[in-house]
Amino acid sequence: MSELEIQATVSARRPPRSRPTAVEMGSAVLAVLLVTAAIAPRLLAPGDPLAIDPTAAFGSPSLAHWFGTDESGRDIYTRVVDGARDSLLIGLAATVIGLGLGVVLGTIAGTLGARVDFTVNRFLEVLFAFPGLLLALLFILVIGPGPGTAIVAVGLSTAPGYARIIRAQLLRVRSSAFVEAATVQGLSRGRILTRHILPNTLAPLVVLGTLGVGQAIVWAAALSYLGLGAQPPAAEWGAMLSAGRTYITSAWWMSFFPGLFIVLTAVCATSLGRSVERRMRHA
Amino acid sequence: MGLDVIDYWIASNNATAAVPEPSTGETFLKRDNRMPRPGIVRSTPRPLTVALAAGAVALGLALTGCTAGSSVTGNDTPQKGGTLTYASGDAEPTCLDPHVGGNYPQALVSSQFLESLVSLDSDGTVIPWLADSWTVSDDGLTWEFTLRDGVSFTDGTPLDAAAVQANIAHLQDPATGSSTGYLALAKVTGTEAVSDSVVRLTLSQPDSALLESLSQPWLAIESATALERSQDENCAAPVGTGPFVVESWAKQNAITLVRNDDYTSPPADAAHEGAAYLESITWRFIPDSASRYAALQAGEVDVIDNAQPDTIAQASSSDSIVHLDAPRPGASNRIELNSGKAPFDDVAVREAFIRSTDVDAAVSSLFQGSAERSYSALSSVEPLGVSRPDLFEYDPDAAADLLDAAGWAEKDSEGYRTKDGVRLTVVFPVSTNQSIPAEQSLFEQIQATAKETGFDVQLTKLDLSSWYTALGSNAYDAVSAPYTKVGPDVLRILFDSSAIQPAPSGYFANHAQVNDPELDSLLAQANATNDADTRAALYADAQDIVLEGYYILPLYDQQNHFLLGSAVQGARALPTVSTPAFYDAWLKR
Amino acid sequence: MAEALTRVPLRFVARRLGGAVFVLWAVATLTFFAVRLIPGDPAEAILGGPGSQTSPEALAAVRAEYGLDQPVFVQYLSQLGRLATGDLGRSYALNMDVGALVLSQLGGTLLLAVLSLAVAWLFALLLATWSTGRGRLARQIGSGLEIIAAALPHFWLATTLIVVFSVWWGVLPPISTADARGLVLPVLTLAIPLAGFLGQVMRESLVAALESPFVLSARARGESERGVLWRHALRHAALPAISLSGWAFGSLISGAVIVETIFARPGLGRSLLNAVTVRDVPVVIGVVMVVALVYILMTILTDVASRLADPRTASIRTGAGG
Amino acid sequence: MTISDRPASGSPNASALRVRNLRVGFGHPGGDDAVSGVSFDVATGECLAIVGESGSGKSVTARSILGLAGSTARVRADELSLAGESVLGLSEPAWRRRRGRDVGLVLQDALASLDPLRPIVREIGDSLRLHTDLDPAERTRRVLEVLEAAGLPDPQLYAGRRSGELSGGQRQRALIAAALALDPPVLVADEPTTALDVTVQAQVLGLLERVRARGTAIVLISHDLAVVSRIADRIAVMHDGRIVETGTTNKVLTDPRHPETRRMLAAVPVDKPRFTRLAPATAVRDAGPPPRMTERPAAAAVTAAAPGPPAAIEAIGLAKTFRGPHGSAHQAVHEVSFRLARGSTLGIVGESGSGKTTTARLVLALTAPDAGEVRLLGEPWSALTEKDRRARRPLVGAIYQDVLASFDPRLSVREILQQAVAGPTPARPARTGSRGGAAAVAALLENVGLPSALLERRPAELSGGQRQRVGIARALASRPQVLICDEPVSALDVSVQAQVLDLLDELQRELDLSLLFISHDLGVIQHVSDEVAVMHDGRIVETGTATEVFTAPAHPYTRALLASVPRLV
Repeated sequence: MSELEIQATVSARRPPRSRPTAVEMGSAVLAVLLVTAAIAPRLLAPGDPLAIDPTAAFGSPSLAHWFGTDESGRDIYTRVVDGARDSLLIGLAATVIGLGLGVVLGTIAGTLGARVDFTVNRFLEVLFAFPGLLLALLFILVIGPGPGTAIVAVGLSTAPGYARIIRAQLLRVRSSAFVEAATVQGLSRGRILTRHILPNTLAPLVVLGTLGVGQAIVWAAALSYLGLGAQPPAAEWGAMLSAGRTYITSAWWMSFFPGLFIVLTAVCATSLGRSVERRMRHA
Repeated sequence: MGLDVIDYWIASNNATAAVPEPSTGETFLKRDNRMPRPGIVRSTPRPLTVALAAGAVALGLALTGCTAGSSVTGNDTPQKGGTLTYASGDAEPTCLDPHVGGNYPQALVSSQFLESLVSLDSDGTVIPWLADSWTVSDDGLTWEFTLRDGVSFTDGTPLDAAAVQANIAHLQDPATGSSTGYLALAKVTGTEAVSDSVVRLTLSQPDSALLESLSQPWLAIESATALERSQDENCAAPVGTGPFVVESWAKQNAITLVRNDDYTSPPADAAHEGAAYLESITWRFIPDSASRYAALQAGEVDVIDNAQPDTIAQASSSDSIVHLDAPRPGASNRIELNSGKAPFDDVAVREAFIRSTDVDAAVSSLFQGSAERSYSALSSVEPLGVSRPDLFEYDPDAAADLLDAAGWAEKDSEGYRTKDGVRLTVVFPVSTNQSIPAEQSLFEQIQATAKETGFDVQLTKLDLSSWYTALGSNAYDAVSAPYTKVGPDVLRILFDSSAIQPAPSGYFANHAQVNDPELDSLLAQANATNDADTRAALYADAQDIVLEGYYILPLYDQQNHFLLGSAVQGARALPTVSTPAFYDAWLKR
Repeated sequence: MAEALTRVPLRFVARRLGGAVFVLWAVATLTFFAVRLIPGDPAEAILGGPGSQTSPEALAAVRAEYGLDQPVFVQYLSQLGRLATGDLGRSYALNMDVGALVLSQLGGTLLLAVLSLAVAWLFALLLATWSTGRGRLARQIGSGLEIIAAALPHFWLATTLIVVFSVWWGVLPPISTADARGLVLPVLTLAIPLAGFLGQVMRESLVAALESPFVLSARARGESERGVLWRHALRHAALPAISLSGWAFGSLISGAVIVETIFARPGLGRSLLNAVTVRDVPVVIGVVMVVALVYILMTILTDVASRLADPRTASIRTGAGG
Repeated sequence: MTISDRPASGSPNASALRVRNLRVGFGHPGGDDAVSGVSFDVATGECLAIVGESGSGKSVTARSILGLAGSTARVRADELSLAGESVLGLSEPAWRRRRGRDVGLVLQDALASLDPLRPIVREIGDSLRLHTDLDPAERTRRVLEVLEAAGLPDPQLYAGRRSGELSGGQRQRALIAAALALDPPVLVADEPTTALDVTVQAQVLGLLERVRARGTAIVLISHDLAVVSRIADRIAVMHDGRIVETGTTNKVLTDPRHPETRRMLAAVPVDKPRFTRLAPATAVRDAGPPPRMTERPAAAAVTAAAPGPPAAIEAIGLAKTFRGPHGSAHQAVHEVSFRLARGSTLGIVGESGSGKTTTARLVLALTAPDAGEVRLLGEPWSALTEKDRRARRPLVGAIYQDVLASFDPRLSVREILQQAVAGPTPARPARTGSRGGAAAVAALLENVGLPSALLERRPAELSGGQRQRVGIARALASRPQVLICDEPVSALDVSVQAQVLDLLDELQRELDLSLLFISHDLGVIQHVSDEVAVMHDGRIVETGTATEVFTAPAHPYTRALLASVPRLV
């Protein structure tokens, strides 16, 4: 079981609730802000995230610098806003890779017969024996560190989880009563696959993807934190947090705000994913 | 990541490239005390030497050991007993015997239980340690060391000529896998036990750096009996003559060192005689700098190394933490510009780059007073260092003119200069293992200021092996690599043209790819002469060539800061490679 | 129905152990061939990396010593043979037996993981029991706390805990100590996010159980709310969390990479990170193998526990992946 | 020990339970009450049945008696007393002391009503633990006694098992035993026999009868008049939160006053001759001529050449064995042969596990038989490959028990029906064929009596009856000749069941359909079938016309089944 599977299981059990909760409302607002930051960071923070000002280094949060300044006098608020693009992009790209691999593996396992299913399953089992970060570290060991590697590594280590959810979903849909009903109606296997099985299998991927982006951002940040991710002076949150940690005893804001936004983004993604899922279920 | 500083002490493969030049006389070097030596700094942000009572400095052939003053800062009477906990941010050594390999983390810990034939005092003068005295023949090819009387290794075997022979053989045995010590002894071709207490070394060529080399912890003298054990055993618990003994080593956790009650061989500049005050030392490895400092604050540890600039600044305003600034010898920390390929094959572009980087402002803001800007190729503790502030002034206008003249007049849409459609790009791989965070931030600021002039500095953080690979494949325009060695001979390792070509292993030290026959010749002569003034002059000329050629952008000394809990008294850094020494230390609790 | 009496048949355990051997073999094979792809000469890595002095003779000697001059397939077979006898080889960088290294580091990591798992369980249970049956607001607070906890990155949480508990308040050491105090912050760091995950699962099934007819029946018998919770609902809430514990253990070992480094604890995670940084392939393989083994054993254990706890588990999910 | 007769405490007609003007509301105060003004008494040794459709408020009433209407419920009453003591406004701890001791509760689904993780000895023993000082050994002994009294033979064998390891009947007995452990004077039984097989249902009713006979007051909640009529002394009919009619069982059954009561009585299919309407006409569908559905698929013509009218479905020697995960084999169907004559209805009746559903799947060719063959309209059917069969699939429609699950959750009613109209090989995508498709969809919807306003809804948003109508409409879309109905009404209330049965009946006559009707409910089978096959343990033990089978059963099993059928007395 993976974090995603937990998230998926949890949301499946959640009772319907039509009125959006405070968390959902907050998440929606935050999501709009994050996407704005990613697309047009200058709208939210007009400054230059790379502009150094050594004389203003280590400034604590103030009216001029809401989140304080870093060791080079850069404005942390501007950098956090600017970092949304990189962090979201990394999260999205890793999720797309993980989800893509998961879809391929899961669909292969779920459609190509028992023997293929068995083989893919064993393969997934083996991948599962490398818990999360281990798989990512091993991949980085082989390919070498860097932002691209980090994305692929995170994607790769989430893929088995996706694959298993997709396979299970595929099998559930395939053996569902409505697929039987379609058979009784005389629909061909191909039409059943394309009209019923695949849409019903893949629709939850939107939810999975949303849930996954949050986790992927946390993971990618962990790799950046270990020095295996984004490159300077990129304002990627994990890298900022890692850099800020050095000064934790004298300038807590340097690591606090990037970390806060990693957490907020993950919370936002989880909460939105669940609410989308609920609404899809009851649409 | 947590491994803030892993200063792998890297050995060059080019040490043997010396110009044969017979030298005469056996003058030992005495220099002016231009720069402060490592000293204790209490509650002040600026390095300040305190109570440096220089001991007698021995000159000439016959030399007797003297007790030097020490840098004890407390006024109280030393108390015996107690366990000092030391927290190292350096990588945990893989072998405690510094003969094997030979890097700085090994030097840090082995200084507590191993001792060398000679040491340096705070002026950089060679002083006796395990060797009471030494002579050198006129041709500089034969050295005789007279060993101190009554010294035993902690396994009970005596320190004698045979033991020294065994150590040199051990260092020169390829099976040992020594790199640092092996290089330092490159010119030593034979050893002979003249008597029990006199050992003779025969050299193939004169080596003015021999005594400095022998003072390094990587050439410490170990028990011959112990060296005969398997390498695994020897790595786990080397046996020396030092004030402490390795009791146990729990990997990735701590090394436990206990007092050697029979200790008799303090260096000439130690503060007391007899056994150490401390009962034991717990030597821990805490890679995360924030945790390390927090542990010191919380009183969980007594001493930390690799202190970060902000914590040093904090410590200076705190009564409970004392700062010990001990810059390492050898090269200064500098950015080397790859003159072997475009764009830095053009001296004007190199100068333009140097002129367009505002290092002073960055150093003062990032290091908060804990580091002083360097304008020299050598560490400030190297007496022969030449400092040329005039060459490194921040002058973006001059830089722009230089670039315009050099053909980099166009600017692209992002504001970077171009020439024939090629962007003025500086690829700058950064080893996360060798550059502390503040230094990485410094590079980012250099990146930002250089951008204003039109340089596209591309910083890439790499782990050590990827970084080596980038260097080996000449895929860099600028790089910063630390190099620690006692004495100015380090210049030969870093700038001799023979050090451009990678060795079969891929490593080379001349990252600036300086290829200047005149420089090669100056360095070879300096290595071969035993005349102090000649040597100093030769090294001064050599440094001028390097600095005026804008091959390097000096930053500051190799940072080596220790923070001590207020209970720790009498600790100091050894003047050789600035490793901490706890022989005189005691705990005032 | 008689099958239920032999809920954990030996055959089941045997089949799972067989599966475990397969997975270990596959892990070994995968890592063996993966590390072939690492650029650079392993012999150089053994001799201390590209920065060290390596003569062709020394390289040749090392290649012969480590069997690197053999064809890949022969190396693979001999590696398998060694692994089968429990020999994990020799570290390139640490100059010691990987088996001995891993053994010396395993205890610390296991202690950390087991304690964290227990504490996470405790937190999740407390939060789940507190937030159910207290109305919509409590439920939302509980659920919000769980989502936030689950989103906390270990490295950030560790830093925050150190700042608060060690730097500001000075009550807990930021590093490992000989006594148990040094365990508190690392365990909290690992347990809090995990408690978020476990709590989500637990609370949802707790709510489901509390709304189920058997709870109504119990209430109709005069059972108190506490009795309903402890005798009925919590067991049901625990079931999914039990089957998650295998996964949780894996994620804890992942987390140990960061936590052990920050808190200066000896352990497998720190060994792995060091080994990856210096490309110490045998240590990487050794740690991966041991982690895989521990993970598989944990999954089998949790499956057996699930089976014991829940007689309805007619057929256990197949696969060591749990 | 057996359950002893209750010592006569007070007069024989003493009111064990008295409810006056009970009002229960949920949500906003001032909103509609789920129960408004319900009053009744139950005397010692009396059984009062509260009967009503889903949502009539009967369960809320029942739970209010135990103070279990839920934390969000606002319960008010003029009087609510158990054994003469008012329980109105009791604190929760005070309620707890009474529950189980003064009043017991039996719920519908025994599988879910006993904690599946605990052995039943513990579940039953809980009442004793909570209300007595008995030590564990004594409790166990008492539990065994109660289990035995509840008619569970060999209680020692079963006491250690959990609910999942018991059969349906055993479970229900255990549940009743749990409620009776302390012999409470009042027992509330909420749909205690729903979803049980008839024979088990009869046994459970018998047990309740015995409980009543020795002096316990029983409140029996059900939607099925026939079930309660057997043991209820009096019946209260609930509708929209009120009791619309009360009276002795005999009076209510023979002389119903309220239209709701009459409707419920009419809806009971048992002993109603075939083609009798069970529901008022307006409830089925709007009046008006049924749309003409004259064209038949060409496949029907092929059968013309066969000598004599071929059977719509002919099953010959069907057998099917399933392999369990551990190599165990379960033979679901043995040697099953039957013949469904064209235009008629064949009812297959049997209890759970008798092989009915497997038979349905074999007939639908969703499962291949191990032996034997199914022929459709005289042509091979099960022997065909799926590819060949596909063209003939439109001849066979299917209606399912869990109709909601048989709809793709992504599709609206319109899309479901469009797809069904388009058939297996649409000449063009359904989108472009909207005109012809839309007309056909509208006709189908009208046919099953659904308003077109429902077209854009998804099945999940419909009521149970509406869903089943959509299911029927879908089955009819391909203009089939044969309909396979697998428990089509089992999940429905009796009154909705009546409407659906009426609809099927009408459609059969209009469209000349042949129906294979599978159910566990003998009443339904008796009402809808021309011929009946009784299945038991995977075999057909008896076949015949409905009249033959129901009036003169030949096989002992059939006789046992018939004896168990709840009838309106």
